[in-house]
Amino acid sequence: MVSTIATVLMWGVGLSLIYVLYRTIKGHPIERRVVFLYIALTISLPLLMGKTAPVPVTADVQQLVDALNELTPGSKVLAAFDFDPASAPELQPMGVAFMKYAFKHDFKVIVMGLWPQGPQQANQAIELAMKDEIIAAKNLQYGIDYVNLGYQSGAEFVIQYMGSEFKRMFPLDDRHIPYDSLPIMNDISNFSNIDFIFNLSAGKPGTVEWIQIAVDRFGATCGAGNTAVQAPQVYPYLRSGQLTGLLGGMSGGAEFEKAINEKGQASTFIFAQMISHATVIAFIIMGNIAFFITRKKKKA
Amino acid sequence: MELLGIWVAALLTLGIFSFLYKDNPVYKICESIFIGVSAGYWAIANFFDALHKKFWIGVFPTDGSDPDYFLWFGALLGVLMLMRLSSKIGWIARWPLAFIVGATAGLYMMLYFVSNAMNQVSSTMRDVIVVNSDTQLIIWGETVGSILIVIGVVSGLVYFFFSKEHKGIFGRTARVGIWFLMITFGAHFGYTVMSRMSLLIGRIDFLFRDWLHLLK
Amino acid sequence: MAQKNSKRISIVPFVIVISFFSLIIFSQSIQAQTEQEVFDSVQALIRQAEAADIPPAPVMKLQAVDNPNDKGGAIIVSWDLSVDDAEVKAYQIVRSESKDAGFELIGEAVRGNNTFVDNKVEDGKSYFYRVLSMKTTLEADNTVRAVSSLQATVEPVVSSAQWFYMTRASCLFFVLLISCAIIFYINKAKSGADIYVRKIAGIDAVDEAVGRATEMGRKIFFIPGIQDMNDVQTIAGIAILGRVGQLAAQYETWLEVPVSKSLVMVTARETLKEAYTQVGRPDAFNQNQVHYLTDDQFGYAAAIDGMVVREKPATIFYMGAFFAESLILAETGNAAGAIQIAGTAMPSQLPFFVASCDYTLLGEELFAASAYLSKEPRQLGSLKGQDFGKIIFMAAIIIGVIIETFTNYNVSQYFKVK
Amino acid sequence: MRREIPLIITTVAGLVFAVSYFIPHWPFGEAESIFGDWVAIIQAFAIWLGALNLVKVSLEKIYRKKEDALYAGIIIVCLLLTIAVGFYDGFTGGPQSSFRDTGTSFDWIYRFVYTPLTSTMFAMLAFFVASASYRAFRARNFEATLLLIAGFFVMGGRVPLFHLLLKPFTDVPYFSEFAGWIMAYPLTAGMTAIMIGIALGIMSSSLRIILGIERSHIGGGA
Repeated sequence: MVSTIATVLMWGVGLSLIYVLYRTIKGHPIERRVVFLYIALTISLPLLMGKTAPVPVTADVQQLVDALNELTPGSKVLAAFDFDPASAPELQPMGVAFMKYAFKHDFKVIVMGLWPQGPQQANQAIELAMKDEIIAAKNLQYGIDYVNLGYQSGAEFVIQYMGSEFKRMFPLDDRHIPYDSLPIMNDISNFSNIDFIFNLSAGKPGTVEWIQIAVDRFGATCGAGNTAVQAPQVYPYLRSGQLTGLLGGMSGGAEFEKAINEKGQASTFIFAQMISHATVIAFIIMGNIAFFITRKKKKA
Repeated sequence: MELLGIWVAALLTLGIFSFLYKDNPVYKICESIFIGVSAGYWAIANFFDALHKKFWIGVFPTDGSDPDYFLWFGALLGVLMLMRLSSKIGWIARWPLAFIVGATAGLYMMLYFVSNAMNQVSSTMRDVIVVNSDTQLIIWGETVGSILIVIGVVSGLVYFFFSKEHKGIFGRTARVGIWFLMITFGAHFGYTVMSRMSLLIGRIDFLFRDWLHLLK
Repeated sequence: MAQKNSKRISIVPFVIVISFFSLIIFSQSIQAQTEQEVFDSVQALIRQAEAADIPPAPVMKLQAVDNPNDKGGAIIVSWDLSVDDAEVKAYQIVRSESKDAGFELIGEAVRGNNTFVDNKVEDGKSYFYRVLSMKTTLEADNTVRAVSSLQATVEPVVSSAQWFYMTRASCLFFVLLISCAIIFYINKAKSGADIYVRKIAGIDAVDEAVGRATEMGRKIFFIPGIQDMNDVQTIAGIAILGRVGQLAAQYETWLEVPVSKSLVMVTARETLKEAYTQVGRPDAFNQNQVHYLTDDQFGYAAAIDGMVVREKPATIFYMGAFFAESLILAETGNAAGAIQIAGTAMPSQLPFFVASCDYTLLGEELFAASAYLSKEPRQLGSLKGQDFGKIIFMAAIIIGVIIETFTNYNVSQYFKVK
Repeated sequence: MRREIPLIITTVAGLVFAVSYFIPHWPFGEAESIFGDWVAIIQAFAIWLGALNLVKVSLEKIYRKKEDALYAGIIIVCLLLTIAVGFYDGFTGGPQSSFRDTGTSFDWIYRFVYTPLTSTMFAMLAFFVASASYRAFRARNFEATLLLIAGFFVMGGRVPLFHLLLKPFTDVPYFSEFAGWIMAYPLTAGMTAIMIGIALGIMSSSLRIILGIERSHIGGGA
C-alpha cells in the first residue's frame, strides 16, 4: 500500500521537474527551500517504494573480497573502526557485513578504534552480526574469538606503537580485562602477528595513517572501507598496492554485501541513493541549460 | 527507555532539520545540546581509554609488572597543557604544545615523504605496456591507462611548479596537468554528492523505520 | 636573474637522478641470477616427500633468523609449507634455550602461513625453534586427537638491534638531498636573492575584481575560513588579505572581513591596518571592517549568507581552510551575482569552489600566492626547495618509466621504501 | 628562557622521530616509545582542555548576560550531565564492563542523543549540495566543464543509475566500468601529483619546525 502511493507520488515529483525546468529557463529559478523539498522527497519516496537495484561488483571491492577469501580459519584480523555516528550510514553496513563474514569464516577478530566512537559502533555491529543464525550457533566467546580493545588517544602515534607492541597502547581491553588475560591476544605482540587489517575510515586518523604506518613501516596488509568523501583520496595507494581493496561509500558497501552474499542495509539503500543522484544530475543540467540560454541572450 | 529514546532522537533530528527552513531557536537549542554532549563524550572516552588505561594502569600496574615511571613526565606535560586556561601562566602550555608539534613534525616528515612521495613515484615508474601473461597480447585499456597516469602525474607536477613561467611547452604541459586535476576534482565531486546523500538516507530511514514504523 | 636561476635548477636534478639510476643499473647487472636454482631444488624436495596420512608431513627448510632492521627483540621463523598443508590445522611454534629440551609453545600460524614472528625474545640469548605441523582428527568416541610431526632448527639464533635500516638507504639519500635544497634556498632568500614565483591566475584577477567593486560602488567581502591562526591555510589567507587591503585602500572601496575566530580577528585587523598604511591611507582604515561573527561552523555560514543577501557585495574572496560550509557560502555569493575568487587546500572542498567561483587557487597555489605576496624568505625559499624536489621526482618518473618499459632493469624498487 | 626551552623540546622530539625512522638502535628506538606514550597522554589532556575551555567560554557568556546566555547554559548542563553519567557508568559497572557497553545510560545518550544530532548535522549537507548544484555549479569555462562531466559520469556510474538506463540494450555494466576507469587512471594520476606536492610541502614545513626556522607555534616570528 505504502509503496504504491510512494511510486505514484514519485512519478508526480519526476514530472514536476519539467515545470521547474521551464521556470528556470524563463529566468525564475525556484527557491532554495523548494530544492530542499525535492531532495527530501526524492530520498523519502524511493525508501518507501522498497525497491532494490542490481549492483555490478567493481574491481576495488572484488580485490578486498579476494584478499579475505585467501585467509584461512583462525586467521587474526584487526578491525579498526575509525568513524563516528555521522558517517555510520555509509560505514556501519560495511562493518556489519565484515563482522558476519569474519565470524562465519572463523577469523579471530580484534576490534579497536582511533576515534572514541569507533569501538561503540563496533559493539553495535557485533551485536547485529551475532543475531545471524549460523553465527549464533557457533557460540563465540569474548576474549577467545573476538575482543574489543577500545579506543586510545594519540591518533597516528597509536599505530606507530602498535608496530612494536600492542600491549603498550592497550594494557586493558574495553572491558578492563588485562591484555595478558585475553586468550586471543596470547601470541599477538604486534602487526607481524596480524594477518589482515580491515579499516573503516571517515577521515583523519584513518586509512591514510594505517597505510603510512602499519603497511609502509611494519609490512602489514590492509583493506579499507571509506566514506565516499575520502575514498578518492586513497586511490593512488590502491594502485601502488599499499592498500588491498577499497569499499567506497554506500555503493561500495552494497557491492561488498553482494560479493560476500550478505544482504544488508546498504543493499536496501542503494535504490534511494540512485534516485537522489538522478535528482542532483537533473538539477545540475537544468541550472546549466538556463545558464547557457541566458549567456546566449546576453551575447545576442 | 528504548521507546523514549527513539522519540528523543526523532525530535532532535527534526530540530536540526528545522534550520533548513531558517535559523531558529529550536535549531540553536539542539545545536547547543550537540556541542555539550559531544565534548562530554570525548572527555569521558579519553578519561577511561587514555588516562585510566594508559597512564593510571601504567604507573600503578594491576598485574604485578614494574611501574613505568616515565609516564609521569607525560602526565606532567599534560597538566601543563591545562595551564592554558589561566591567562597568567598560560605561556607554560607552550611546552607540551612544542613537544606535540615537534613529535608530529618528525613523524610526518618521514611518513609523508615515504608513503606519499617515494612509494608513489615508485608505483608510477612501471612498464607502461601491460601484457596479458597467458596470451602475450597487449591489454589496451590498462596500457592506455598506465600511459595516462605517467602523463597525468608529470603534467600535474608541472602545474604545481612555481619557479618557471607557464610558457611554451612547459605551459602546454601545465595545461594538460590542470585537465587531470579537474577530472580528479570532478570524481571527488561525484563521490562527495554520494556521501552526503547517503547520510541523509540514513537519517530518513531512521525516521521512517524506527520512529514511524513505515518500513520494516 | 630569475631566468638564469630556473635554468640552473632544471639541469642539476636531472644529473643527480641520472647518476642515481646508472648506479642502480650497474649494481644490478653484476648480480648473479641464482634464484631459479634454489626454487628448483625446493620443488624436487616436495616431489620426493610422500603423501603421508597421519600425521601431516613436517615443514621444510625451517629457518630462524634475527629480524633485520629493527630495535631488537624479534626473531623471524619461516619455513616451506608442509606438503600436506591442506590437512594441517595449524603450525605450532615451540622454542627453547637449549637444543634438546625445555621447549615451550609460543604461538601458532594457521594453515597456509609460512612465517611466524616471535616478538618475545631477549636480545643476546640463543634460541632453538621447532615447528610442528599439527592436524586434529575426530575419533570414534568423539574426542579430538591432535597429531603432529616436527622439524627443528639446528643452529641457535640470537636477536639484536641494528644501527641502520638498510632498506631505507635510498630514502635517506633523497630526504637529505631535498632537505639540503630547501635549507639552501631559504638561506639564499634570506640573503636577499630574488626568487621568482610564476604568475597565478587567481591573484592576477584580484586587481580586476577590486576594480569592479569600485565601479559598481559595492562592497568587497573577504572570508578567511573557519580555522584558527594555527592553520597554515588561514595564515596564507591573511597574507592575501594584505594585498586585497592595499588595493581596496587605493580604490577607496569598503572591504569587510567577517571572521569566526577571535585570534583571526586580531591578526586580520593588524594586517589590514598595515596594508592601508603602506599605501598611505591609514585614515581610511576602520576597526569595524573586521568583525567576529561566531565560532560555530553553520552559524558562521548562515550569518554570512544573510549579509551577502542583504548587501549584495560585488566581489567575494574565500581564502583559507574551508569545510562543508564552503557550499553554502559559494552558492549564496553566486546567486547574489558577485565575482568570487577562492583559494583553499582542502581537496574535498575544491570541486565546489571550482564549479561555483570565477577563479580558484588550487591547493599549493594558495601557499605560493601567499609566499609571492608576502615576500617572506622562509616561504619563498621553501617554495623553491619544494620545486627542486618536484623536478627530482619528475625526472625520476620519466627516466624510470623509460627504463622499465624498454629494458629489463627493475629500478622502481629503489624508490619503494619498506 | 620562555623561548628557548620550547624550541629545544620541539627540536629534540622532532629529531627523535625523524632519526628513528632510519636508526632503530638505542637510544632512538627507546626514546621514540617513551615519547609516544607522552603524546597519547598529552592529547587526552588536550581533549579535557577543550571541554574545560568550553565551560569557561560558556560561563563568560552567561556572566555577561549576552543574548546567547541561554544556549551557553544548555551547553554547560549537557556537558556536565554527559560527563557525570559517563563517570557513573564507568566506575560502578563492576569488573569486565565498560562505559560503552550496550544497556548503560551512557550508551543510551550515545544512541539517542549524540548519534541523531551529529548525523543530522552532516545529513543537512545533502540539501546544500543539491541546492548548490542547481543554483551555482556552472560550466563557466573549460575546466569547470571538465569537472562537471567527470562528476556526471562518476555520479551516474557508481550507482546503478546509468546501468539501468542501458539495461534494455545490454547487460554489460559499461558505465560502471567507465566510472571505475576514471577512478583507476585519471583520478589516480591527478591525486598522485597532488599527494607528491603535499608530501613535499609537509616535509619542508616539518624541516623548518625541527630546525627552529619556523617558530609560529611557540608564539614567535622568524
